Amino acid sequence: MLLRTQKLGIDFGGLKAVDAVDLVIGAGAVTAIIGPNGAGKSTLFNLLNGFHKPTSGRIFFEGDDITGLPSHRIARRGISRTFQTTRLFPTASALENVLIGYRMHTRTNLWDAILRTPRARREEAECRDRAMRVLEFVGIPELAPLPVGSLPQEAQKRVAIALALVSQPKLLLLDEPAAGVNANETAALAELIRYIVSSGTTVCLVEHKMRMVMALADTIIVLNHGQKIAEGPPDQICSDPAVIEAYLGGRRDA
Amino acid sequence: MTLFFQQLVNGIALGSIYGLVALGLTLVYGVLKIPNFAHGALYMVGAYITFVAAVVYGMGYIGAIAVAVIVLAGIGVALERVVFNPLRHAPRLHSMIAALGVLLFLEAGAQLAWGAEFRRLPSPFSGTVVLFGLPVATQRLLVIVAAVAVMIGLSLFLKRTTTGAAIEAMAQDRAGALLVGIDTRKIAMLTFAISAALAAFAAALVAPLNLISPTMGEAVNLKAFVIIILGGMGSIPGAVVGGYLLALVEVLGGTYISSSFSQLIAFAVLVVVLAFRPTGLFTRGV
Amino acid sequence: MRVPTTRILWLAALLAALAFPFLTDNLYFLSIVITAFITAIAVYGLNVLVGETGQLSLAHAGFFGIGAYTAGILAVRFDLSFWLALPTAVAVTAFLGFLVGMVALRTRGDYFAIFTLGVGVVITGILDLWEGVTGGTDGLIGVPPPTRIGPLTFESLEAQYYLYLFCLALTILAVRNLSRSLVGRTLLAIRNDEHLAEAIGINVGRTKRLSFTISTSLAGFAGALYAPFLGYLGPSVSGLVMMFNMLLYLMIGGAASLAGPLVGTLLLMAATQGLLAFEEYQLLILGPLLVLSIIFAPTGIAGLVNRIGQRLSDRKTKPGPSAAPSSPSPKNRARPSHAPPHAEAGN
Amino acid sequence: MISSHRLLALGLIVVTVGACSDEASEGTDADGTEVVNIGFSGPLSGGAAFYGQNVVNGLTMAIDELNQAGDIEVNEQAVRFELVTLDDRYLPNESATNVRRLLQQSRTPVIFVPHVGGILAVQPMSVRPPEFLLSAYSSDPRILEAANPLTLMIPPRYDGYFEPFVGATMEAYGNRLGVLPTNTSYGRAWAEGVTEEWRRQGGEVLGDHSVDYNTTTDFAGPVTQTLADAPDVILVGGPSQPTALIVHALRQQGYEGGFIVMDQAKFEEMEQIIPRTELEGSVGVYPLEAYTSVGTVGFVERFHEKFGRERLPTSEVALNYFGMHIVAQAMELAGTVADPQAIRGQLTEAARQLSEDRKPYEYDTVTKEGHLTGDVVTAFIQNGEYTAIPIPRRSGRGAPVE
Repeated sequence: MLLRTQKLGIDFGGLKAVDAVDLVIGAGAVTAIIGPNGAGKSTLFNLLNGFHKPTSGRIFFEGDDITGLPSHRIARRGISRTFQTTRLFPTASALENVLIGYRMHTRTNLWDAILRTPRARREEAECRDRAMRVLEFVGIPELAPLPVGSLPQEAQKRVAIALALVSQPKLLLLDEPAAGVNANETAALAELIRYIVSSGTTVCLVEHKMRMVMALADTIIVLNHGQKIAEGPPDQICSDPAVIEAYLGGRRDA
Repeated sequence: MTLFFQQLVNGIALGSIYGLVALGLTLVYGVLKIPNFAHGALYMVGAYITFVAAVVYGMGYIGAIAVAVIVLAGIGVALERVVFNPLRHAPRLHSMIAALGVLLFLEAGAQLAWGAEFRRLPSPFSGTVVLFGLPVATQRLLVIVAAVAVMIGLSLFLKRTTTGAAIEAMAQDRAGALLVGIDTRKIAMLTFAISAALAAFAAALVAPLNLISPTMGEAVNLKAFVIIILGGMGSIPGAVVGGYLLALVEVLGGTYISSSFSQLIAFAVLVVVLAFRPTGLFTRGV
Repeated sequence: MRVPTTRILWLAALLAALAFPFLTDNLYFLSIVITAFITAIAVYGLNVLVGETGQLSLAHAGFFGIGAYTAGILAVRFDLSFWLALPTAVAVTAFLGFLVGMVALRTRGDYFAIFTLGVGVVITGILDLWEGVTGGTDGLIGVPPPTRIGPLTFESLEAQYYLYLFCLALTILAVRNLSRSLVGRTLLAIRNDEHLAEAIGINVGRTKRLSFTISTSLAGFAGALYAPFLGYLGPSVSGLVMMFNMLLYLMIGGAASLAGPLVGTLLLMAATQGLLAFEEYQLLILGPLLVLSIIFAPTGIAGLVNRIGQRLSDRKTKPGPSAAPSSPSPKNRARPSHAPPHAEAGN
Repeated sequence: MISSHRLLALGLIVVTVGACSDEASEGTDADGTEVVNIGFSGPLSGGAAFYGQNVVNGLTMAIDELNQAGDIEVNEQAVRFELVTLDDRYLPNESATNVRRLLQQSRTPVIFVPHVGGILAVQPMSVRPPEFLLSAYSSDPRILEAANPLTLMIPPRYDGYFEPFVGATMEAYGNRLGVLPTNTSYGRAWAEGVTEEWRRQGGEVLGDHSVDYNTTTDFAGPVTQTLADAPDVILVGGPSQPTALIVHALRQQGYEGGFIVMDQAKFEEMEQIIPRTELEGSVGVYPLEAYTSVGTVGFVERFHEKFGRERLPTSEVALNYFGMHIVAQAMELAGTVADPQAIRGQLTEAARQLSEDRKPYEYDTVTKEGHLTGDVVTAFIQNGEYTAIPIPRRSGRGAPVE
């Protein structure tokens, strides 16, 4: 068990976006979080990586209580994430976008930077090296020198994943990694996720594409109106009446 | 005690002006997310147009106000089209800097057109009335009554008409407004028109109490920013309440602390408030 | 092959700057260029915060004023040597910048801009009203020129010119090293997306405070050089006009570029001095110029030059068969043998 | 990076070499007549632009007269004057830059600066080569305290006004003084001087309510405060127009006492905004148009011919006009247009010799300290008429003559 939450909840001015959720993310597995629109999936991610401070409940990572830590400290503990919409620096190259992800493992300070000390140069080279290796890992080493803005959608997704991976996280949170890419590319991204897990990083993802989720996830957690309504392996979730009700009901509303 | 009540009236009159100017500023901010640093310059131009219409063309005071309001609405639209619309997808920083450019242009332009000397706008309401035993300048009363009427009118317009509702919708969510079929282009222009017209109206009301000069808008502009920050940027009741609050703090602070520092009070309040509430007084933190 | 070109350009600029006093005996030109050098240092400071970190501070001129007044007051009232007053002024400005930054950076975006606007007004107000120390509206009179150090004296304007040129060169070198380093990339990451930066483990709050402090230190450094050069200080050195000018120089020169602040400052200072006949209506031209440049050339002169340079070099490299196409499709490209399994799955 | 370090080293070497270089330059000539540039650095934009324009008008008028008459000859050569104006937006640091520019670009032997900040900022520059004569238009006594040998201070110093102003108003209205001047250091210095004198003459000084006349949106607040103490006389002053408004607001709230009006505000300009009845009981600078001497009448007439009837010939126009004529006369007497020391040396004689029609005021002396003085007259408005109050002459640097 890598991460565990206990009665985790947050409310925005009376609206309970996430309500007393208990969940467990097992090490080395793929956990998927699904649910209809507005179920609180992204808010849950924001709680896990510290963007939002929970109004109730606790979060434990590797047994330590990380509730209320600022997100950069949570990132340093080994939780990394991507965003629904890829937020990259369009005019910088893929390599330059990715290398900053290793920044938290470096110690270059202002004086190192201004005086270009050996440490500054060594760490810069190290960052570049790590970034290049991760770009190779996600399968796009040849795109390293190109500006990210000129890359196709799927390649940008890979750059974003590379950026999240370069810090060598223990847990990778992927927020709709396959949004906006076609079926072929979705399959390729699913392969990449499997490859990431096989190399030792635990993955938790929020995703709408059910076929991808079913094929990929070891455990699925279903949220509705901020509450966890089901949890289990894919085949069990498929036949869960509460889940079917939530999805059909949700669709009717929309 | 008389001093207190007299100062209260003065504060309310000043607050009415602050409120009107801040309203225009907060409207543009709320709808278009532009901190319009040129707003004070629009106020200044409004005063000059009133002056020209009243003194040069010999229109009545009321007629001159109407002319100024209409002309400034036009200038507001032009500003939106020429400057801010092309920048709507650019980083926020760019609109802010462009607004600074507009501010300097308008000030220099006013000096070219009307000279640097102080101008005085005569008002037919130059007398004094006695109110509960206090002598109050009629013009000051006019300021209060007219400003309150316009504030009420504006809020009715925003709440009760479909156009007003469209403005509010766009303030909430521009993309969403576009989806439900609101002509965001038209609303953006309208917002600027209303904002500039409000500035002109405020300037025309206050001009007979003070002097008109190319730099008259600078102090008011800074104060208006303080007000909308305090009131919550984009909040309409916030601008009105903030306007009165700041004016009262200034006038009473000037009375009971030191008049020298009264012009700095606004900024000191701003700095202190934001230090404790980084998103303003009346906004709910997210 | 563009890096050497850039270096040659910088070298040429430096040589020209070194030769300048020999080419003219006009002290007025010299003093304008010196003013531009000093202002450019402050603009480089503004660039760190606005250009690279993406935070619009309108208190920059205020910190310029604090640096200038600290150096001026130390020299006038305490007879402190320039070489002690200068570092003290920088330290004082940096410290105040750090304190203000702690509070100011709790706000974000537009709030930050307006908050710093308020800070700027308060600083000017204090310089104006604290008569006993600052000299009030009349200002501080009789700040002596830089005192001698070793064999070097700075009585003549030419000598001062080289001193200020040296300071500017030092600033550019430091800023260049900074922006190319991991620290500089960290700033850029924040400008690009604060949330993303936070999510990859960057302490955004601390880094922004660092950026703010660097920026104010440079403003203080420039201010502390300005005081002995001019010999006189008034509260307006920290005022809104100064603030606007710095912003104008930065945006027209090109934010987030190395040459931008210098090019913008030199060019616009020369232009404003050239608009002699239109003295009173300069702003009638500069205002719209700023608006137009924001709309049509948001990256400033440096951005334009870069774009042209890129296009030229693109044209040169395009015919080559080995050049990378501008929008490659990853699927068609050969993958290294150790590629992850999805490469096959994708086809 | 190695190259950068080398370059910096090279730069340092050049610093030492460059520091030794020298410059030399000489005056310019035109065909037949010699052209002499007269410098001006003052506010031509921003809040004080109108004031600056008035000063420029005074100088232009004098220069046009001199050029038209063509009667200034220096060393038997005809001289033509040209005015070079630079805007400093009332900012002393800009004045310093402008002065450098005037000296280098236009080689001006004389520079007019009409505000005390700018004057104090550039005074030290006047004695460094290239030297120049600083024509200072501000009534602040600190200009003389600097003991600068190349300054000509044109207007009467304001501290001479305190005693007669206080005496007249206290006698006429009573001994409670309200304080409501503008909040500049100039205004504060005035307030300090007047309140000190007021106490010395046995009066009571009420609360200080000075406000910034330029940035205050509505004066009602401080006006109400001042009146709450029931003053008999109120000290006001700043630019004429806002001063008039303050007087108006005070009258509107029922005030019936007198005013001490700082010399920055001019009655004739105030009367364009408010009726004279509201100024009843005010002491201040005597309006130029009320003078009846030949020089003044002629000046006023020529001014209106040149600039139209709506514009007012205020004292800043007249005194700078006057100053320019004295400087030109001194150049003729000194036999040089380029040596500020020599010109300065002839100022006293020039002021004495200047023909009556070029003297809008009865000032006839330039003191050792470089101050233009003479019989200064101020005005007390009583029963709607200007009554003259003479100011005693000063002898030298000390206190007013007793």
